[in-house]
Amino acid sequence: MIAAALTTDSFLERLPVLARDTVTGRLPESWRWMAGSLLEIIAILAGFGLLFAYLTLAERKILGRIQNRPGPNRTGWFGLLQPFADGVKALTKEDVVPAGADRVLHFLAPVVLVAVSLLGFAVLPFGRHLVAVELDTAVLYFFAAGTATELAVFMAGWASHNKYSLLAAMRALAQLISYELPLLLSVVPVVLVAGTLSTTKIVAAQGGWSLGFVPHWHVFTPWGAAGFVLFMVAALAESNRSPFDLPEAESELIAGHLTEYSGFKYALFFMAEYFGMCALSGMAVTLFLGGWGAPLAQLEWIPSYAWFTAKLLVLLLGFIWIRATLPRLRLDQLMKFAWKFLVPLTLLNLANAAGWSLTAGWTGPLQLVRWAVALALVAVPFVVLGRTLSAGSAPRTYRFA
Amino acid sequence: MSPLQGCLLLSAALFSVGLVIALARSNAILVLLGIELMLNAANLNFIAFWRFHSGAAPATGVIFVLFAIAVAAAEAAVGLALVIALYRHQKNLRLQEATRLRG
Amino acid sequence: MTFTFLILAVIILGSALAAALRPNLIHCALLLVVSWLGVAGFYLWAGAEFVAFAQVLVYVGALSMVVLFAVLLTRQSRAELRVDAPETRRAVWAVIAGVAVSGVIGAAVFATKWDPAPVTAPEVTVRGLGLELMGAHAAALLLLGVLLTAALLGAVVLAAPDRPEKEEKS
Amino acid sequence: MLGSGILQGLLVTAKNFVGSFHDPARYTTLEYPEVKPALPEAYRNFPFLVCDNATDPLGTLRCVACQICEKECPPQCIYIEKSRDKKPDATGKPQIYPAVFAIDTSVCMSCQICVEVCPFDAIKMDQVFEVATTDRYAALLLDRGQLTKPNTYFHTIHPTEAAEVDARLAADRQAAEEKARVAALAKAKAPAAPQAPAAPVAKRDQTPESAP
Repeated sequence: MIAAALTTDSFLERLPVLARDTVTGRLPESWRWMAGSLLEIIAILAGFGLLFAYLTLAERKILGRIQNRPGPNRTGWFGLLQPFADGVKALTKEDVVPAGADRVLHFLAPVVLVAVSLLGFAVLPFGRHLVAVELDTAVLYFFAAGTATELAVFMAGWASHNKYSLLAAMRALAQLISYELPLLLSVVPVVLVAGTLSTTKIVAAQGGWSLGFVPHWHVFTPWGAAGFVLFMVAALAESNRSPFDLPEAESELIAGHLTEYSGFKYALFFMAEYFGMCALSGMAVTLFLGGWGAPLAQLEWIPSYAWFTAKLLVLLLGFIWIRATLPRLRLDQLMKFAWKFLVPLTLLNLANAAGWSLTAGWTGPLQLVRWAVALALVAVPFVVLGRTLSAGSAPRTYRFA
Repeated sequence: MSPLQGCLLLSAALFSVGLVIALARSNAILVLLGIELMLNAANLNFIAFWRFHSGAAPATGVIFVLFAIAVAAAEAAVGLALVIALYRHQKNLRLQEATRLRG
Repeated sequence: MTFTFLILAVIILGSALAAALRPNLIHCALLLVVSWLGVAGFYLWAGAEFVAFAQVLVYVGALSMVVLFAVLLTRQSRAELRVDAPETRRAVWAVIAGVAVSGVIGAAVFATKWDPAPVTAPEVTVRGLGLELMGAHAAALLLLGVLLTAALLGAVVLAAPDRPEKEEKS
Repeated sequence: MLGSGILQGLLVTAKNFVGSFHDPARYTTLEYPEVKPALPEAYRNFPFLVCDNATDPLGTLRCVACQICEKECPPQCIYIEKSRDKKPDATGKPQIYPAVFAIDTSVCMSCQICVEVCPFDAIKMDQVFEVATTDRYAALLLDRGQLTKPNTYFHTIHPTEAAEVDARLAADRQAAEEKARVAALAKAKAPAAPQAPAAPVAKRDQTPESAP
């Protein structure tokens, strides 16, 4: 299947597959599958490992710039060696395990977390021919693989034998369960419209352009735009990023479930957070932003994996930007936001998408009606629910300010 | 031994372990988990028959398991709510002491 | 009888047995999660991908969380997590019952003459599964939805704390 | 509407991000070891001894070893030993000078009391802050040579105060010369006459004359 499509592509497009085939081609036939999988695993580990390293640096530099300071710039040229210095520091630090801790679980938690957060990358289509595992149920697999992170967070919090860690673990459980629902529900419309759970087919369904310049990405439909925003909000919460970083709220819980971790185990938690962020962003790109598709037909000569990387980086920068801007939510606000705002909106969005796919045949003036109804179904609930959500809390009058 | 027999034996063993947990442990949560294990053993059987036994419609076994998983989830939710209610009344989870319904 | 199946069987049964013996409630719950994961692995091995991921999603993602919440909500101190070892008499009877059940089933399994197994797994696509669910099994699906809603509401009603004035009456 | 505040906030941070690359008013960080901060004139830290002539710092110390600062110093970090001989000071008058003047900077709390009490404007506050050493004991005990800095340095760090001090000293010197001249005149005119009333001189001027 791949070979037939490959011949029509440009050299750059075929480059990763060709590189893999030259390596595996030297091996005996029976080993090729194994070697190919190993190469894919190594590529994902190396690629996202490097991305993780430089994402930490980018985050620190961008946060610095936003706060009027340069960020790390001492280690190497523009601080480019900083991630490696951090790595060396984490590796050489003492690994402290509290006396009352459950040693096995304390050790297992970061390992499980990193292992699980890496699983999701297997089904992300990084390029036209670049998907590690072609699964019929890829989307389901992705979210099933992500669920065990909650377990790992709980293990970390409980095994530390520390009240702050335990509190954070409980918070993390409550938060992750609450936001799993909108996360999954915001994906369902895409599955419904694309008619498949396979990530490659979802990307393929977003190929092509209408009017010659508007790509058929889901984000350019009313339900898709709403779904994308809802997905990203839920993804922020799922990856414990600010403003939903309650489990590791420094000001209240020291470092939450990370309190009793030091050295390399702490670095592993950090790594898992960034891997989770990357995986969810990659999923958002795949589901809503057309995956590896180019925005314009004239730009298709740029290889597909470059487009995927570019979109991924834009979303990751969005994560950092939001972190630099928004203050942390309170726990009750967090829960209220999930259950009274996100979940109803995602359910309505599902109905919206169903209506959209039912009216796919409408043309001419009926198309205008279709767009108007879909837009209203997004905007009206948002305004109404938003009003009830912020009732009594905004605009606020400060007594002592 | 055919694969089907192996699967059925595995499921029987899992069922027995679940039964032992449900009968021997006195903690209400553990009893519930034992029952959950027994449900899993039954699901294992469905899949085993679906895969290694010809005859049924192609998707029946899978759909049966899907329904069973959903029902198990509902059962567990209600069961754990009961456990919490029990805890509120008698301040522990020992099932031997939960005898108020005896009259 | 493949090597994979044997490993899965060891994981499933081993973690379940360990859960039966551990005194620590959290350890029991986590070991049972491993067992459930093993069952999901079995589904994968048998070729039922969709069920395997559904199993992980429901059991590891949701059920284990509910169990852990229940464990943490129903304890007063860390020491109480160590539930007492089963009484010997009950344990013996339980083991006898377990062995008897598996003995009866095992005997039945070996006594029955099974048809030869089909070589390939039945072809089930996600799309086909969805169509079947919404077609032939639509009524069951609706009933399931009703059941889940009822269970959710029931769980909330059961677990929600009594209102103070009600407590005074009783 | 819900979300408008979030968008506003995002706009603010984005503006700051872009502004930090071209707007010096937004990007205020100094990269310290390379770029030294411009200290405000009032900044002060650790005392130093003022000398009038940079080419002969120890010979032109204003300090006359009166030991007031040593007595007043709250943490008792100043140690002074008077000299046995006298040296001419800046005005040519023979004065005692400190044979040993040491400040333990590990004890000094930069309270400026020594500066306040000094009648000769001989000790002033410095602006140094890079005072870290690798030796806890000897390197932190500064002796006379290390403490002495010329008046021109004082002008560079505290120009306003230094100008005031110089003007005052010049006035004092002038007054002293005037007084000496008047006294010499009176002595020459009427040796038998009682002491002529002295010209009103500043109180600061009287103290050193009454001290010895």
